[in-house]
Amino acid sequence: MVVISDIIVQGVQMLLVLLLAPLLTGYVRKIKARLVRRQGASIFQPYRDLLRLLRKEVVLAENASWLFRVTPYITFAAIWVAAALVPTFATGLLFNWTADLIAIVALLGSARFFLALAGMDIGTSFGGIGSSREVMIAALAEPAMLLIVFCLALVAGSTQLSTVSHLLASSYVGLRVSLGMALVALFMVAIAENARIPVDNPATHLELTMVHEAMILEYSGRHLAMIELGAFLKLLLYVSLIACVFFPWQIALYGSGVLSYGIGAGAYILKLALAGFLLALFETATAKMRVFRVPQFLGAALMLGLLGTLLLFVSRSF
Amino acid sequence: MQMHSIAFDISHTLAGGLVLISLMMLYQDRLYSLLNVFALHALVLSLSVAWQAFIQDAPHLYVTAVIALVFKAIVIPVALHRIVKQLGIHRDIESAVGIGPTMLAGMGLVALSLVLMLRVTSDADPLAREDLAFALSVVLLGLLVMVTRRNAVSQVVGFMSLENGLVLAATGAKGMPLVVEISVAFSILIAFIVIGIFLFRIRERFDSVDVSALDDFRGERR
Amino acid sequence: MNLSYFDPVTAVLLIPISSAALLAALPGYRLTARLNVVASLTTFLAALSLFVAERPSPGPYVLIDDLNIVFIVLNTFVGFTTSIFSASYIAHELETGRLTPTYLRFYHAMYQTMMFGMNLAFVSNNIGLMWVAVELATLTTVLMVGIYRTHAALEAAWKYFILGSVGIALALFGTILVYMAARPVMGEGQDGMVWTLLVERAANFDAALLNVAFVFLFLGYGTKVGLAPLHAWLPDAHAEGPTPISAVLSGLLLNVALYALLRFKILLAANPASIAPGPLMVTMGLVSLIFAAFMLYRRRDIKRLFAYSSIEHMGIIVFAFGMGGPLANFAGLLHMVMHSLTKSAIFYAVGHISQIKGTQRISRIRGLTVTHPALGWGLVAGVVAIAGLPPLGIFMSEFLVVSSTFARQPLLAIVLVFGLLLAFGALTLRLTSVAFGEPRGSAAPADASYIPMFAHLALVLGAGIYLPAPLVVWFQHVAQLLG
Amino acid sequence: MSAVALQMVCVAGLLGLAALAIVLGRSKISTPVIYGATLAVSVFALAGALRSLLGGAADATTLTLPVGLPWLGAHFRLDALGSFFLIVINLGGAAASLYGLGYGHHEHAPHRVLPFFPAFLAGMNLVVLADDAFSYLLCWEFMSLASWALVMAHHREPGNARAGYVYLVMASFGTLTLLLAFGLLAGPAGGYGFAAIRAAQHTPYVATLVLILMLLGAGSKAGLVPLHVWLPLAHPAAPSHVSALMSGVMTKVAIYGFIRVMFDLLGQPSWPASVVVLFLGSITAVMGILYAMMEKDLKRLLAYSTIENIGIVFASLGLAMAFQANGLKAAAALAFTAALFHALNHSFFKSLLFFGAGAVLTATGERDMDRLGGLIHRMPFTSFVVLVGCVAISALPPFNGFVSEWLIFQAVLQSPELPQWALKIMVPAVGAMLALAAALAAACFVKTYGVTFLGRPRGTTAATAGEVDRFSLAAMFSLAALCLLAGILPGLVIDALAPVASQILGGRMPAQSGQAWLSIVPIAESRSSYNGLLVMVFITLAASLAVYFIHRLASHALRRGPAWGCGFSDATPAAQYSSVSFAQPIRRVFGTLVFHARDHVTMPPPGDLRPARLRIELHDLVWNGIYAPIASAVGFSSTRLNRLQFLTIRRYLSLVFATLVTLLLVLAIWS
Repeated sequence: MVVISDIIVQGVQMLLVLLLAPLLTGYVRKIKARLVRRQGASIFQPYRDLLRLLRKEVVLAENASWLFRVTPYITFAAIWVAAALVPTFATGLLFNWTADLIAIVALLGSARFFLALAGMDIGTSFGGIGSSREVMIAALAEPAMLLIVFCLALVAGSTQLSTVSHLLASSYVGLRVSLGMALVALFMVAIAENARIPVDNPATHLELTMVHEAMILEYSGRHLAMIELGAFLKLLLYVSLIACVFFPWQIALYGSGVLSYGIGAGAYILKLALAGFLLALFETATAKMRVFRVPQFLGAALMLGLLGTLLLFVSRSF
Repeated sequence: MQMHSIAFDISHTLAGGLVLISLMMLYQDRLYSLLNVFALHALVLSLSVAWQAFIQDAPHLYVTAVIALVFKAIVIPVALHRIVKQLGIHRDIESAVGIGPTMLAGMGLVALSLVLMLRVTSDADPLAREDLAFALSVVLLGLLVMVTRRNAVSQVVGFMSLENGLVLAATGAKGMPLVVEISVAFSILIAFIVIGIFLFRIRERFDSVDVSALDDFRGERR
Repeated sequence: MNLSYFDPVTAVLLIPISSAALLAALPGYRLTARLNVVASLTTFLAALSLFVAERPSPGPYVLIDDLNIVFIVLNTFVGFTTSIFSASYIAHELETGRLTPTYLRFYHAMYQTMMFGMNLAFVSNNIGLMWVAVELATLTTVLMVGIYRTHAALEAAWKYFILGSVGIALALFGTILVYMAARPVMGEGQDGMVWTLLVERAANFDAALLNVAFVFLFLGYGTKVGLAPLHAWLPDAHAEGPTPISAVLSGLLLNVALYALLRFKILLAANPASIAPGPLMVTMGLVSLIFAAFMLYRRRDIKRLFAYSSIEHMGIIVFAFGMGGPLANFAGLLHMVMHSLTKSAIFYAVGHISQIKGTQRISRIRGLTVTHPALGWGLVAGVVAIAGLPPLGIFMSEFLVVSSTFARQPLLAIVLVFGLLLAFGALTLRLTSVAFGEPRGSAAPADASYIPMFAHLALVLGAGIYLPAPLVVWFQHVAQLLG
Repeated sequence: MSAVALQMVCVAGLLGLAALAIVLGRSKISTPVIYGATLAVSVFALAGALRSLLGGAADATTLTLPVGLPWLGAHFRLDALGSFFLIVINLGGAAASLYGLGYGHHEHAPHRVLPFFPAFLAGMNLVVLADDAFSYLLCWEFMSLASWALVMAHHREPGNARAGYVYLVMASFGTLTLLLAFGLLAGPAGGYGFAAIRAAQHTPYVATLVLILMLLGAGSKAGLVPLHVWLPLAHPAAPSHVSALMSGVMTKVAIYGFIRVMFDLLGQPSWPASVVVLFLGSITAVMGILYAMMEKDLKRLLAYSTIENIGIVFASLGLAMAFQANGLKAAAALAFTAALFHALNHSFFKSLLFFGAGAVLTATGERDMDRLGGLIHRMPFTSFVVLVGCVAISALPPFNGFVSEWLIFQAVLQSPELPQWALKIMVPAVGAMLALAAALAAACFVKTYGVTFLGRPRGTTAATAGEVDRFSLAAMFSLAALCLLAGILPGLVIDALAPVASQILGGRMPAQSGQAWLSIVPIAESRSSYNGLLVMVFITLAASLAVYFIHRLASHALRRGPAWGCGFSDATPAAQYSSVSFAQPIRRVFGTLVFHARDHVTMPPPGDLRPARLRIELHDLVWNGIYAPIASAVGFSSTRLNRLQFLTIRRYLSLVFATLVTLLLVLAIWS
């Protein structure tokens, strides 16, 4: 019985993220458009894009290898699994213990790995630009991410997201400087990982400034759809990660009733909306930076993470 | 006892004389005079050896004395004279180190040998002790001559005076076996050297017939 | 000869000297070469019989004890293998006309005389006699170094001769001093020079005299051991003489001088009041090691290279004996034996190589393992051994020296290791250029005699892995003897 | 027959094979015979080692042979630690032999490889088995010597002679330092047996010295920065299956030596020591992978990445030391197990990758990645397994590389338990360094795989390459399978490693076999857990689900056309991103600091048809800073001293004279 419900909850979450992901992106785009006084496309535009892409034929470069064709699915799968493991509206999901936060980061890493390979596969210089810059950014983002994880683990005594949010939600941890730092750092990392302004511009059409877009330049049709969906999922994942770790309010604790699940879901939607709005606000407020300013940006995140950790030691030692 | 002290004095004088002559060698700056001084050196040596033979009544030492007299005091110097003539070695010795420093060094060496030998507990009979002190200084002075003189002939002379020191020590050591054999062996050695000098036409130094060829034949700069 | 009257000691002395006379008389190359081999073999067998034959009680002139048996057997063995090598080597020299039959006759006679001199030095119980024997051996080698009559050879011989004679003189003076120190105790005459008696009563000798004596002996015999800075004669003598002589020089003559040193070290050790010779030997050993190691880097002549490596190893050995103690002494003995075998093996290889390539210049010899696999790999094995790599014998001795030293004198051990590494670097640098790479120089097939080289290497390998227990016990005993 | 005796028999067999190889020489049959036999022996030894590790290897078996040091004899011992490393060695050996069965046919000088290959394996086995200082060092140096001979196998190729030389000198340096260490441990009495050393009490002074010496000795063999310089020269110079052995296995033997001495012989480690090890390890990890990132030679890149992995292992060992020094058994066991696990994994995927490099080499004759490309079309199987290797070494789930790194991070997360402030503050930084190294590794292997196998061929040889023989493929596939298995069933490996940990540390990780769904739990489930199997299953499910729906709903239409590339479709293959250009962003970020990297662009004036040129200068600071000065110092002093060769006899005499007078003076003054 319990197992059944667990499976149901897990399944609900997986579907939920899959469905909500494009919506979030569309929502963010909409807000951005409104903030610059444009009408903007409807927030359901991403769904339409996906469907259109799915209907279109795939144009494949002559020397594209099997890897190029497999990558979209692998990427999508990895990100989806990762997203499914992050508690969104409820903790104690059935498969939470299959992977902790580090593993989730690593899953995203493997998605990126294959995408970067795909960028190299056709053998155009743009793919190379994209891949090389993507891996550079990732190389800087991952240590920062690990330090954030470290900071959280010090507070919650675990890297198990479910446990973390459970703990932060239930017991009163108190407001900590280092958590704040970790939040800022995580936000910066999320910006970088999701190729948002100021690190990268998802909507750019100037190739030389592209990172993520350049990498997938050769993709079309259903492959592109998969990749796009993956990107949407990734954004959602990071938002819900921030939400479940730092703002776990009203998240349904394991084994609580259907009602609380409903409340959790509602709260989750609200969080998404808020986060999306803030993201859009931030993006419109800032300008894209040069690629080689990114290291400083992420270096700052790294420093924040380290500082947070050390501060924790200090505060713990008393 | 009386006899002993006289014996002691005489042999002491002779040995001291050897040291003195070695020092004289140090400040010779002409080949012929050096050779003459060396002849004198050998003569004094033979005298002291003979005296040792007398007081130790060890007749075999007379052989050594005779060898010293005939071979070193007469044959070798003459031979060297002729070599100098034949090879046309110019007469004055150019020394690596100036005469003055050499003399000082010589003094220092004598002092050193005295210091070393006077540590010897005197139950070794004084005669032997003094003798050894002088012998040691003669040896060191001989080496000094070899080291400071650039000229082959004078280096031979230095070596021979060194060897005189050895003979002095050997004969001073009462009842030491093989002394004669050793002196003979050394005379042969010296003969070899002299012949070698003559054979290889060595003018300036022991090293080589001509200086320029020197480096080639270290096999390294070929 | 009737075995009951067979006396190994006389045999070891008599066979070489008589065959020397014979060889001087006999004409013809083949015969003399063969005879040379036979004589060396019989000498070796006689030396082996020293084990079984009951030892003569130490007389005024002859002494057989554990220490010198090691040396004698090693000496005669290497003499034997070298004579085999020399046969094939000299044949080639005759073809190329570098040597004429008359000189050859002289050569073989001298070879045996040298063996005689060395054996005499080993067996002699009388320090005067030992001195005479060492000098005899030296003079014969002088003559053989100069045998090619080339300017270089003559010069090398001359240098060897002069420095040698000075060494002779110093050693003799030391000997006299020892006698003087002994006389008050031993009384006059023969006894004052008989080593066994000296050691028995050394405790009452005059310490100050003994000290001075040891300084002279150390320098005198040290000149022959080739300790820096007394080494000057050694590289040229090795490089310019015939290669068998280089092998004998490195493998044997150095040991003779070393043996003399050890005898006097024991003598000094027996006298508590005298200075300990250890520090002196350790210092000189390290100086020689490091100096030779540096010199190895600039060598262009392959024989000179290995001559310097001999200096280096003599340094190690003297260091080990200077450190003293059972482990270090054992290591020193082992190292000496291994070095003799290895170094002569290397010279066998080098001799053939330089004959084939017609040069001793390292830069003109390349890729030996390609053109002459046997010689090339033999050389590689030899250098690997001499550089102290396992599983060959020298590794064991170096292991013992270094580890035992580090526990007692860390700083010394570090200096030692530094020197070892330095020498290793130089040797392997040359090895890689000579044995590997694009072949250079003539690839003519070698009519070489590989048996001696590989026999030595096999022995070294065996010793590195397994030392027979009796040998070990015996070495340990000798090590205790050395104090 | 005791386990150790069994192993010794295998070793004897290997040595016999070496002798046989010498006898066979260049004959045709020698290659299959030797490699086949080594394969058989290695598998046999592997089985024995597995049995002794899994079948309660807590009780060590010993064997004494009457060889080696006479009064000591050669002691051999097989315990849990030894068994584990024997597994690593013989697994690598078996794989290399299998690979060699095919690869060996392309060998133009088999008589220079075949005798030393079994000898090398034997040497490595012996090092692990040796139980006294002398035999240990003897086997250690024998191993180095055999591998040196293998490095010199292709001695005619330019640079190999130098590689061999540097390798040999560094190896001998390492051996001498180990020799000093053992001399110190054995003490003046010369108790060289490991049992005696274990029993003896060691003062902190000794412990410190031994740590330094071990870091120098074992570190130089393992390739710790700055002692790594020989590694990227020597490993690529050898034939590829030997490179695999050297990188994948021999470095592990060095790690074994470090563990044996620091954890086993020396007893309780001290925490300052762990600081040193942590520092060196993390520096090595980052430096190694940065070097690799800058490299364009395929095999040398792999060698540098070996340095990185060694750094990771050492950092993890440092953690273990830190925990052990503070008596935190569980955490120590975690870090230690992670280290061993990573060592094992590295032996898997590094061998695999070197095999792949060898396959590329045989197919194209190229090691320079910038002349390769597009091999995925020509060598499908090779490129597939190499992809597996790249994913594994980049520490990405669900493969094995990730698991060990995950365990290491878990150990890092235990650092708050440590009382010392230095460690508290250091360990997170080390964790960040390791994460950086892992991310850079991913970047590096994207570059490696992307440039070598993807894109369009940059040269004719790459365009006409063909798939390699089936033995090589078999070896590579088996290793790839192992990478996956160890990744999805890590619990088994961890449990297998438990006896080692408990033998060395006296503590172990919680048993994983009991966990539901075969997931692994380093400390407690509430803390953290990972389940490779389920992740694997989920990904496959999700992917297949996606595929299914896509193919149900979406259009199947597919058209091949020229690459778009924003219009530059007909660009020449030379216009692709090369390894150098791929590394450019990371070079911009790290290179200026680490390599003093400078890019010089010479842009011709407008209208000039000459191509623009980009010149990149990199400086190996370690070499320029440490080794070049030493070399020049030696050269200088030897040149100076060499003047003594050219003196006149009179000068020589004065040397003698001076010595005499000095000694006499000393005598006069002292005595």
